[in-house]
Amino acid sequence: MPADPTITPEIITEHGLTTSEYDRIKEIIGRDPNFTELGIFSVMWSEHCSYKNTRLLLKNFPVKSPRVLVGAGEENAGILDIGDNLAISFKIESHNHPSAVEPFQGSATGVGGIIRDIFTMGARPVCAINSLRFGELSNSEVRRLFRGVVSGIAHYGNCFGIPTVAGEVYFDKSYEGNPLVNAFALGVLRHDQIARGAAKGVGNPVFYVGPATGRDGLAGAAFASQDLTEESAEQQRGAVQVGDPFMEKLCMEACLELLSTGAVAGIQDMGAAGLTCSTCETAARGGTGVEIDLAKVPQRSPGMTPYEILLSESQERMLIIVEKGREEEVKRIFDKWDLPWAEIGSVTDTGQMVVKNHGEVVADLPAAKLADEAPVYQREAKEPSYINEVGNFTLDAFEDQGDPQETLEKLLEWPSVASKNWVYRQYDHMVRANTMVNPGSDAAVIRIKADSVPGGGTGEDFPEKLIALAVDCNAVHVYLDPYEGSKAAVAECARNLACTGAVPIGTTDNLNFGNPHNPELFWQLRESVRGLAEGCVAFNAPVTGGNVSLYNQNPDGAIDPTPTIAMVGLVDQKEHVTTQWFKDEGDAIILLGDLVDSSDDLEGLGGSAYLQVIHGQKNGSPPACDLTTERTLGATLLGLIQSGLVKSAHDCAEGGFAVALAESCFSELHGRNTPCFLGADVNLSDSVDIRLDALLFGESRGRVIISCSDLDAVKVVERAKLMGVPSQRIGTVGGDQLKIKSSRGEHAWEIAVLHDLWWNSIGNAMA
Amino acid sequence: MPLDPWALNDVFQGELLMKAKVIITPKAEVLDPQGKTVQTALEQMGCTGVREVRVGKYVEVEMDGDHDTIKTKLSEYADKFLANPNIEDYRLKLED
Amino acid sequence: MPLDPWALNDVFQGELLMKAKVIITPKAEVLDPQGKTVQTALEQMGCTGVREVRVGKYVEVEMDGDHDTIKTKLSEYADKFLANPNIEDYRLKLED
Amino acid sequence: MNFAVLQFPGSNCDQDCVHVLRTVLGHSAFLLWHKEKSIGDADAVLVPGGFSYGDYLRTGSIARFSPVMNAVKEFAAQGGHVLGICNGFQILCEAGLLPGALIRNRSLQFRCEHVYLKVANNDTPFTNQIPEDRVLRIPIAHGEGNYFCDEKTLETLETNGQILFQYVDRDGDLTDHANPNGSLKNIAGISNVEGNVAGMMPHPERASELVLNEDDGRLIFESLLYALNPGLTTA
Ligand SMILES: Nc1ncnc2c1ncn2[C@@H]1O[C@H](COP(=O)(O)OP(=O)(O)O)[C@@H](O)[C@H]1O
Ligand SMILES: [Mg+2]
Repeated sequence: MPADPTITPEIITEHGLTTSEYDRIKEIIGRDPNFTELGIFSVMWSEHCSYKNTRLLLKNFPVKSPRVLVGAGEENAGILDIGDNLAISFKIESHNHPSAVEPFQGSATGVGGIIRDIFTMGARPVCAINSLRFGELSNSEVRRLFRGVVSGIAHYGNCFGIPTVAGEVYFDKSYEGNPLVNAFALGVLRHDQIARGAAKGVGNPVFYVGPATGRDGLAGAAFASQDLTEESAEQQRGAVQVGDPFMEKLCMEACLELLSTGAVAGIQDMGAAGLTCSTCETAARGGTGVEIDLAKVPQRSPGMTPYEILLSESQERMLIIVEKGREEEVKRIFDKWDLPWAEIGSVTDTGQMVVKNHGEVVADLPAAKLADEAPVYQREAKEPSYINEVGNFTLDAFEDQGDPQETLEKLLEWPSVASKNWVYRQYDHMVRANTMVNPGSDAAVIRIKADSVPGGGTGEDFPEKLIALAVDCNAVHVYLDPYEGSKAAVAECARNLACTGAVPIGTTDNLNFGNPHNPELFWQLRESVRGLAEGCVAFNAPVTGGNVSLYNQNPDGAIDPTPTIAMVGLVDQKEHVTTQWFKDEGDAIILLGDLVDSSDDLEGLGGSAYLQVIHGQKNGSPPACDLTTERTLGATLLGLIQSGLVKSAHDCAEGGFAVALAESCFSELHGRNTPCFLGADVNLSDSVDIRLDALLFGESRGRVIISCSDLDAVKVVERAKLMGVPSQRIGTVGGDQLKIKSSRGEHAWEIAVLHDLWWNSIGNAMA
Repeated sequence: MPLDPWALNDVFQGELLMKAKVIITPKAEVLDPQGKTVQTALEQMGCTGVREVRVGKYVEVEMDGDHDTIKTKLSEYADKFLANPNIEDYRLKLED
Repeated sequence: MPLDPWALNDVFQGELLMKAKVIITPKAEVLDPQGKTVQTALEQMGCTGVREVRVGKYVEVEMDGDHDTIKTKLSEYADKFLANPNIEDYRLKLED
Repeated sequence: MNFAVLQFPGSNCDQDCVHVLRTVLGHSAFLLWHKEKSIGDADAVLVPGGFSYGDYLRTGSIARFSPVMNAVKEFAAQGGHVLGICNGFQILCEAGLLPGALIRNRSLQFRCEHVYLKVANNDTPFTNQIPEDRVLRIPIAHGEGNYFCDEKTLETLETNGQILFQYVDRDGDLTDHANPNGSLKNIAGISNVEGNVAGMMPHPERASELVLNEDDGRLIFESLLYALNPGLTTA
């Protein structure tokens, strides 16, 4: 075994620690750390584990509601009460840099990591969603990453047996070389099944379960906490983590079985910073100490140093603190599932994390200080110069479109707007037999039944629950106005839930930004968090956890700031579940919300898909997002749905009114290669003072296209108005064309043609 | 389409046809869950004495050209396409 | 447990440690969608002259025992487990 | 009736089958761990979908050596009814209980979508309740569902009426477009010569309740129940 290097200023820098941080370490432990200890500090104090640059910002998020059983930051994931003694646990997490280096394994292990976070809480994972960003598909390297990431997610989720029920994918040059892979998982449990990641009970043995530790993913947390450069990527290439979903499935089943015995005092997955993070965090939470001996840790590669064993991010491993005297139960259950396990240490009362190797102490650090006393920074923020330019943008230079024919086709074909079936058909979205609304509508809906809870399905019963999920973020809008754009991301998520018949109950966010040391990028982050926080308050959907991924840049600069928002809602009754597709010939089409926001000089075209696709411009102030209006809209729509009046509901987002209307005309695929269409005949000729391009393709907020039976139309419009939501009947469902009459003329498209462009666009690009 | 072994006129038309083999294996330090699972399965079936199993891929390419050209060509494509350099090693073997 | 390359005393304890290779290929009459795709991809990338590609598996087994025992053992397991005779052929190769 | 639903490490549709049998159809069903050596008092065996042993090496190749499979073979030899779904179909082929093999989809991609199925033989324990000419709509979810067998086997399958389900389009026509994986003759499910063991790639258990938008899959379970006891009525 090679001797540890002596600590030099270079080594400290390589570990991503500043001189003052190093001084602080010395102050905390009262001496110089050895090399292993330095490694431990470096990962624990990385942005990924300590949130040192964002902790102060995150304090602004609302985190409480009567439903919150475990709040943000307390444990691996938050937990919300959903009634009848049931609860859900969910969280989103990024695996951006590993996916840039090795797309298949990077995304696969991202899924594996988030699933582990969920079952560590004692919950049975029941569905997954994801949010992805890539460069433009015309670039072959982008296609390689896209293909790899999607098949990696599919591989892990499908094999593990979790349905991937929703997601989003955008393509924009800013993500070239630095794709975003954000994976979300949700699990279900009873209130009394909540498990804790605390090392409780002095003298309790500490177990390691799962496959042997190798040199994979060495210091991945640190890697995620610096700019993605050719050098850092190269370094990481030598240490790619390989996921084993089969192993994780066994590990989950065994852990859930073990948790039900009551023999577990604490449980924690080994995610970022592996053994290091799990031991010191459990000790910190338990207010105890932990002592382990690395010689007892199963090892895959010969001659691993303590430094390597502690910092390895080998996948599918768990740390379990067992009630003393009940070791046999652990062994019996893990043997049943043919899973490797080892007793590696015990809980102490010293408050220290003591790591030995063959009896010799290699690290001896105060656990609580290590976990909780990372430095906290208030970074400098400065409004970027481009913001001014954006504010000065006007439409004067662009002539209004006389003929929208081709524009709609181009928008539907634009990969960010086009159908994502090439992606979700690779994901098993139906396993566990709970998926009521499959990918393709505004939000997914799954039911929670007896076998969704750990140990469930053996007779006992509870009323079925319906959970809706959506993930959204229009990062171009966030780039152009981080505050408004971020509010809008939350509002869009909530709107998608409302369209599906759900009331939001909680949020998890993934802040994907650039380097926080750059004041302009930090400003984006600060403004964005401000918007997100207000949004979550408005919808009474507290943040229950999330993830921060900074340093997302390529040599050309930072990515568009991308605060991915995933929101979870409850549908009260199965009759309320609503999809976006028109249902019957002759139904009335009603628009809730104003056609165009009259206070917006750009009439909704700022930052729109239309400007990007047709005019090659990523510019203009995006439409403002009024949270009160959005909340009223959501409540009204929900009321209409619950009264049984609404047959379909679809919100307007990228591509505006025309795109949303077209999407409502394409049904969910009835079966393989078998689309169903229902056309629409819409009259907007009253809107004489609005530009035609803004009318059709503007992205003003707060608009939903619904359909209802002809007889109910008047009632729906009246009720909406009564609630303070502008609303009007704009047309009728039927035929095989999409017809829009405007003050400028009549426009018509064959639905089959539009569908073909929209449905096959990504598949064709990937062929 | 499988090659008709009797259609040797390809060769007589002045071109050479060779079979190249690319053996792709997971890198030594990379986890090979498949190999591990196969190893356990072998043991459980009673196949004793197995110390390690690694599972890789075997790609057989039949192509026109002489030894050297094929070697150069295939190495290039093995590097950038057939094998994933992040997690795999490969060996190229040509007939003869 | 992975083999420690320095722990050669295994061999000195009177046992032999050998590396066996099992090459598993799709039978000629079986459609090989992977091979077909690789072939198309190679062509699209500009790798000309490819006549056929077949993709199979490569299993490397390190096990204790002498040449003959290993050969007998592994043939048995290759027959009944490592390869599926309905769709695959295999070849067994022992070091030396 | 009482069903044994096998549970291998990596099975993940086991619970779904139990749910349909118990909650939807009102029969009893139990999970049978792969290390068990007997199928107990089960009236029929279901081999569920999933990724047994991670699908490593070949789908189903390791699961078929599990101790429980010997019991299943004995049960089948005595005429007991066995239905393999998806990974279960793959396992039954590997175990030699069904002819042929399931190889990689020709798209090389996993496919999860609804497909249409034609019932090629309505007179079997797995199809007897399905009206003639009825096109079923049931989801698939697999990466290796491309059915292959040699010509001679195919001939026997055809002559003996062993082909149960074929992928068709919505109108019931056998087209290449309707074939999601490249299967020979669009084969989606087959039985053994005796007719008591069957396998199919589509997932009837995911299409047995209208809340999941489709209940055509129920007909397959109802057929099996009828075969086990024609006097039974289902919930
Ligand atoms: N990566 C993905 N995985 C699964 N489903 C996806 C993915 N990307 C998009 N979808 C699904 O496609 C549909 C359309 O997505 P999107 O255009 O983002 O919808 P919206 O604009 O309503 O938010 C949604 O049902 C979404 O869940
Ligand atoms: Mg939407």
